[in-house]
Amino acid sequence: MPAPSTQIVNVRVLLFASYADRLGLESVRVALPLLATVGDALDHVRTLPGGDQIPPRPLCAVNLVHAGLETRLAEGDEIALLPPLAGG
Amino acid sequence: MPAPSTQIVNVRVLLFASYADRLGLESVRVALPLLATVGDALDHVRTLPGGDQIPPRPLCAVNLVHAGLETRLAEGDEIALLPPLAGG
Amino acid sequence: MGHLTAAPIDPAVLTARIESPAHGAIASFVGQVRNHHGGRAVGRLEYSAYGPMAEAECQRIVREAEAEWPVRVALEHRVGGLEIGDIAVAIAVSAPHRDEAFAACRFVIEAVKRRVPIWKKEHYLDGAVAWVDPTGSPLDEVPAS
Amino acid sequence: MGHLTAAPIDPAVLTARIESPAHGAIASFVGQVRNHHGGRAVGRLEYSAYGPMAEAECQRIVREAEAEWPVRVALEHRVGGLEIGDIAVAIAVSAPHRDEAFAACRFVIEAVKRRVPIWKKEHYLDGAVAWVDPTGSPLDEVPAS
Repeated sequence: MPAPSTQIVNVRVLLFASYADRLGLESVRVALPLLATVGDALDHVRTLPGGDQIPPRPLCAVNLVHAGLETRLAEGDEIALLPPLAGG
Repeated sequence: MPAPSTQIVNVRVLLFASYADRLGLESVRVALPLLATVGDALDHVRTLPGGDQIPPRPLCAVNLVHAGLETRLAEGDEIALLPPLAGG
Repeated sequence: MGHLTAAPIDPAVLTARIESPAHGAIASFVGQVRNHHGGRAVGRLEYSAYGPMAEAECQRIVREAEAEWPVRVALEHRVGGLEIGDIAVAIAVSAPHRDEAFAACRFVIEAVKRRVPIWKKEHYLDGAVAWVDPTGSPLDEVPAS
Repeated sequence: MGHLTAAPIDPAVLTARIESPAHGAIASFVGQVRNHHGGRAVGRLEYSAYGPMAEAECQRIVREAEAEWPVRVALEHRVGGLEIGDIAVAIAVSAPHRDEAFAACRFVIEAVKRRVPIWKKEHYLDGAVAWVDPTGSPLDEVPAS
């Protein structure tokens, strides 16, 4: 049986603009089971106070690249939940 | 029978760029019969020395506006024979 | 890097960066802060960004354009507080011919809007403030107090 | 009038002329003298025009664009002698939104090329001189003596 530490991925979830305002925070550390996805990290954030204001399928990124909810996470990944973009 | 002067339209034909170079002139005064067209003025210019180098259907203008060969001329009109445009 | 800037953008500086004696065509786009949005008078606005990703995404967009067309591309997006008439984004594209310059310029602004993580908070003259959602109405409006 | 100029063109001056606090988008096009044409090294060139008609046609083109889209258009075309890199034509278009700005800017440059009576004489580095015919090859080439 592998050591418990190998069963977990520690990631950071960043929140921006309206999402950061809704939850009152810009960054959350989350520990997820091995093989967890962006969707799993999102599900966790949506359980936080104000998290229900984040839509079920927001724009997401992993390590500075746009990524779908099915994207598998690795130790140390930086996940970003992106409100509707309004640059340009 | 009307006076001869009413039977004639006096126009000026302007030549530019390669056309002016070919004929060695920039402007010709032409007297044409009443009801003459741009095409008639062109036919006259093409009989001048070097005039055969002007194509049979060049771009033309009358009084600063693009015009077809069939355009009827009036006394004092300024006709322009325009080589292929190369602005921009 | 350097696609994001907190300082005023000068389109002439971008153009100078991409000029070339072999390139006859330069197409440019500038986005400025308008004095209205959705029928409401805007006083000023703030752009915030996910900085590292916005820089990376801008760089990817420029590289994609330069791979697709024979062009040189300069792109800057302002962040922080802006007033009416300030330049929010500027793009300059040089190419041998205008078709490529226009196509690449259009590609870049569309990609910036769709892909670069930047957000806009509008401050209306009536005192209200809202995050702008180009896909719908303003989000999370805080009414004038 | 004033769409034709013998002085160097400054795109920033054109942009300043059409900016508006209600217009969020500015699309621009600049045509510059390239150092080659048809595989040949160009040293300099001369633009000559049928001045009064070129002015009138530029004005008609600007009015057509401003009638077709909610835009403001500035247009200048240089005449006389130009060196490599000099600006031959510049167009700046402001609009509430980018679709209109791009569409009108493209319309104006296409119309200028198709309708404005201006001609270009290229002086090649090998000493030859030719009137340029965009519909075919250079016309009336005078070989290097």
